[in-house]
Amino acid sequence: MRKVLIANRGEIALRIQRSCRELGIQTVAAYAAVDREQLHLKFADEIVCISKNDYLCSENLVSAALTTGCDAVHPGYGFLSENAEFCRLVEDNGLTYIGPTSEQIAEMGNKILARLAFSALGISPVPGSEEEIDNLHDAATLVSQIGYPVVVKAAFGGGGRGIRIVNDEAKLEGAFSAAKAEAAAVFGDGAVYIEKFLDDARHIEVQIFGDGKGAVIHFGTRECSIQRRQQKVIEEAPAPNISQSILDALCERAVAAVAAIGYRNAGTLEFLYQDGEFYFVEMNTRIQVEHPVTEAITGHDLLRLQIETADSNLSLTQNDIMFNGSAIECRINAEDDFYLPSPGLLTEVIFPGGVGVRVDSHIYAGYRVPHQFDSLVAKLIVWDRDRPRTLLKMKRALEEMTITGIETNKVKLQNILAHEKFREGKVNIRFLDQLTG
Amino acid sequence: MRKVLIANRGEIALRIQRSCRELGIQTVAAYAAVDREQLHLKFADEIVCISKNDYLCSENLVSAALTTGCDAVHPGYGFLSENAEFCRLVEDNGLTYIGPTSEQIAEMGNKILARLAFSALGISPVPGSEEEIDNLHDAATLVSQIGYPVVVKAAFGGGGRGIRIVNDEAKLEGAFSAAKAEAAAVFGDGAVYIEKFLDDARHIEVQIFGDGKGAVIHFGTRECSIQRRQQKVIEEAPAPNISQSILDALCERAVAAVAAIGYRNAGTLEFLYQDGEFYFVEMNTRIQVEHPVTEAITGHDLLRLQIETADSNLSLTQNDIMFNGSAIECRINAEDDFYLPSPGLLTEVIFPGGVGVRVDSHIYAGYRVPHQFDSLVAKLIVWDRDRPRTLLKMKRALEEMTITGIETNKVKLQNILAHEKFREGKVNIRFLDQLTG
Amino acid sequence: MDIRKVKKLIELMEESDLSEIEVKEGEDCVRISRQLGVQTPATPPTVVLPLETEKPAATPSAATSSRGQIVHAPMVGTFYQAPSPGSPPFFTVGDRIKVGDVLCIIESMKMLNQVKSEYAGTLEAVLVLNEQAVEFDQPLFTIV
Amino acid sequence: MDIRKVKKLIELMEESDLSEIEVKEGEDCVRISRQLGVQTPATPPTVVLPLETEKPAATPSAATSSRGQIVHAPMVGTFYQAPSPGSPPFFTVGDRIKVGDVLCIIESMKMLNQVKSEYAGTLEAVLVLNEQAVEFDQPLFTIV
Repeated sequence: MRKVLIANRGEIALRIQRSCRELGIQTVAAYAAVDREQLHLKFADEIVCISKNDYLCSENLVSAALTTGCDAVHPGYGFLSENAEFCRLVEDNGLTYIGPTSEQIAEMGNKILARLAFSALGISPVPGSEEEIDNLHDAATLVSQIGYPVVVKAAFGGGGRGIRIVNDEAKLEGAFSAAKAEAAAVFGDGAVYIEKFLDDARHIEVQIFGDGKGAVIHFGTRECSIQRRQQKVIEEAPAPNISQSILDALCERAVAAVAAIGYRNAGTLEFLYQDGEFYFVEMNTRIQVEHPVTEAITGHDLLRLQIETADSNLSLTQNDIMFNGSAIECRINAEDDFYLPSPGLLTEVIFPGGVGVRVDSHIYAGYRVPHQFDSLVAKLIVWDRDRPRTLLKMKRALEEMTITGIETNKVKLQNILAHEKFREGKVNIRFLDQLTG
Repeated sequence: MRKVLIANRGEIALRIQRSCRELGIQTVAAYAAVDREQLHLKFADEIVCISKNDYLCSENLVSAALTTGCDAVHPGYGFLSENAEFCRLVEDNGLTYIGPTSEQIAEMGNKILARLAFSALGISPVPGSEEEIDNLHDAATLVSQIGYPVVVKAAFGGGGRGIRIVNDEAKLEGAFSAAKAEAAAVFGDGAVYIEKFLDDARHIEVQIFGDGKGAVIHFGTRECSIQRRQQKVIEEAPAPNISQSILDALCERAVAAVAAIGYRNAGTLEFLYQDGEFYFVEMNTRIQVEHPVTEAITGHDLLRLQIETADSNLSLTQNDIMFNGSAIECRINAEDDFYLPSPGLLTEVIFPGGVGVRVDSHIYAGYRVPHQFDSLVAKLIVWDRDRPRTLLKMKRALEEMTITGIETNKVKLQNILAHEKFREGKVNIRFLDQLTG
Repeated sequence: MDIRKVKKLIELMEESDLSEIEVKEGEDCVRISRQLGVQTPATPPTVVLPLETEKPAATPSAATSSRGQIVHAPMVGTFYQAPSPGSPPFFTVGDRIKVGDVLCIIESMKMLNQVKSEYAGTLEAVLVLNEQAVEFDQPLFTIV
Repeated sequence: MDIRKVKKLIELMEESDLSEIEVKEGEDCVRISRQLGVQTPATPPTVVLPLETEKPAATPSAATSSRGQIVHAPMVGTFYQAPSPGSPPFFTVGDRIKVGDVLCIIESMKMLNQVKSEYAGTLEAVLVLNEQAVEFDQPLFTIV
């Protein structure tokens, strides 16, 4: 690989830029016109404007890769990163897609198929329907088997959209129609399925890596239960308060299943964990926002590995992956006290530093946070030898985090970190929504 | 320990502040009036002005600790950190000195005594005099035994002052008088001694830690051969191109010797390495600028350990110290192309980030670098799994390092990193002076 | 005027709190200004006055925008001024343009996309070179 | 035109309160201007003396400095207004002060250090409380 098109923006674009540079690979930064002041554009070898204010223009992205002589495309996360058509367009134009194959993206993008596939491989999904539920009668029949509460989900969903929780029969019809309508509107396909709603579950995920030829390794677990409306806010590795042997067994099952489908590149299996059982939810076929906590406890650069694995075999075996200490990531968002976006000009930006502290961010004093995109402005990742020390370090680092000119969720993060339940590692995915109402 | 006075400035003051905060210890930042805008003052619990523009006023520092109710003092490095009288003043006022005892500082501060002490413990010093050389006749006699070139050094010296290299007999008299005069002027004591000058030596040092009761562990080696006029510029851990068994043996000998003197807290044994032999030079009785490279390869916070060890036993044994990967530190100095200081207002400060990158710095956009102090404005430390990867990462990180408003040594650092000899780890302590003339 | 000198001047300006720099060297003149209070030091200053910049063709567009119409690239790709290799260009400077005339072709992933004029007038300038890669919204032609 | 000359001019300007500099050398000309009063985000606030910002007690000193003399703490320690506990203070507001009079004691590491007046006049204000910790150069008294 010689030259990579970065088909994303913000911190992940800078992240990709950095790993390419360290590998001696040239970069072409694709950018929307409103994003001209992004930090990674200063370090890229070439830059190409591909739109006014979005990163969804597949043709312009691929064309930019071709006209600048790139041989590969990195999609980052979000935007087109789980879009099988974009991946196929990249493949069809003779470029290397840094990620799985378009078939793998398509299969895992259909949550119903993904549930079936993993179920067949011995990974139990959350109890629920085995196929699309396309009428209220079938919905009622299924619910009579699994019992309330249930959740109606879009088959092609993501990002917390097209989801309805139903607590009793009176609400089923309305929720079913609403979920179908939202699925059709947002994802272009009204297919939905129904799962048991686990009301005291933790979100635990397994980071895996495959070479597309059956070799698969894992990088351990992450806990991402601190979510607001299905959006992760704080993540950590490894998942606390679960015995190592149970986590090891989970990772081994995940590796076996992913090996069976010949998966290529980075992927994440998301599980709900309740009453001692893990239930498969979905597989993300891309690098994730929270990957740095895994890097912190393993010492491996997952972006680098994505690039290396895109056009050659895995250079690592499971024995090369050692786990050490505890890491936490806080997502610093440009938002006000009411979770509304807070774009604007940054007048002061001073990041925390010191041993075990990492900040991944594209912002700097004088940068204007645009209103068109996601509110993530920085990821603060800290590592220490054990979880109590890591919590203290995160507290210290958050105090130092200075961003003025916009509002951020810093105080909200501090409140979560100070919460007894969080400190004890005894939270579930409803913790934050219950805390904030 | 409840409250610590930080008797220093700049990045190390911030470093101390951070470790105290993570341990739940309050801090009092002592500052000179010209230093009011330093970053760590924003995070300290209390701040006390102790002088107009220096950090050498022992009485004001101790008095500040007493009036604010501190129970300990951290001296940092430089300034009073190796001043036995300051340490004694701290002790006499019932405060904990975070470092060795005043007797240990005094003994190691006299380089002639230190050479004798370690020689008696089986650590051979650089060949040379066993006592002060106070007349030219004795100097000539000694040199006739060890042969030219030799180096005349101040017994109480440090920081590269009071040192004269002599290549032949004709220069001995002049160099001897000049070194004595400089020693008397700079260190208040004209005592000098003479060592063989090793002309192809590398600077290798061993980080040790003792509890004052005979328990001592080491944290491996560092290579600091990249020096300009005895000032370190780039440091790394571990020392490259020396077999692990040789380095292990060195560390074990260092531990045994330091244990024999009952040394307390952090210390560094500096060696010259030439023709397969290590020669003891001196022991530094404080934390060093380059300690982060050791933190990077061991995962231990040495400042935290300094604080923890100051009033209790070592909580670690040698088996707790694991070594992993390779780390390099670049000192970013405010200086122009001719090594002249470049103080001034910082208009833009953007630090590199990402996996394995650490920046320890007290500067930020809008900060004015004062002209009164050392030119160090930031330490850039990178870690990766092996030295070649670490070199590539440092190259990437240096490219990203953006400091405008003053001049820095960034380009000079880049040139060193690009030099074949440095990349191969084949440098000696004369490398940089020979490169730059 | 060396473009590097202009670049250096812009850097100097960005590092300072200046609102304007003007440099005359004999016939040559550069004036660089920015609105403080609106823009910030980190944002690059506006460069006014026609001078030779790195993308020689792109800058005149700014100068002529007040009196002409600019045709921008609607997509990313390779710019072709003629319907096929060896053919004469669709239009050359001075030609009359009607609304709907094909001005050029942009090749994007083997697809040849015609770019048609939304304006009528005279082709005043072609701002990119034949077979040059163009980015989204890059000025291609001015029509007056 | 040497770019270093422009840089030097900018530096000169930044050190001054000028809004415009214009230099002509034969054919060559440089003009540099800035909008004063517009504060740029990256520029720090004007440098204020630390003691005047943080310590409420110190603020009066600034106000009175134009018409009186300020006695500053020569060391860090604990301020005592009287020679011993229970004794009356050395001086109270309104008293006449001669050069060399002991104004207060600062205790530093069990040592009692007398602070003597370098000024003659009337004690206008005592700026710190008895037994308060004082830092280096902290204003203690004003004498008019």
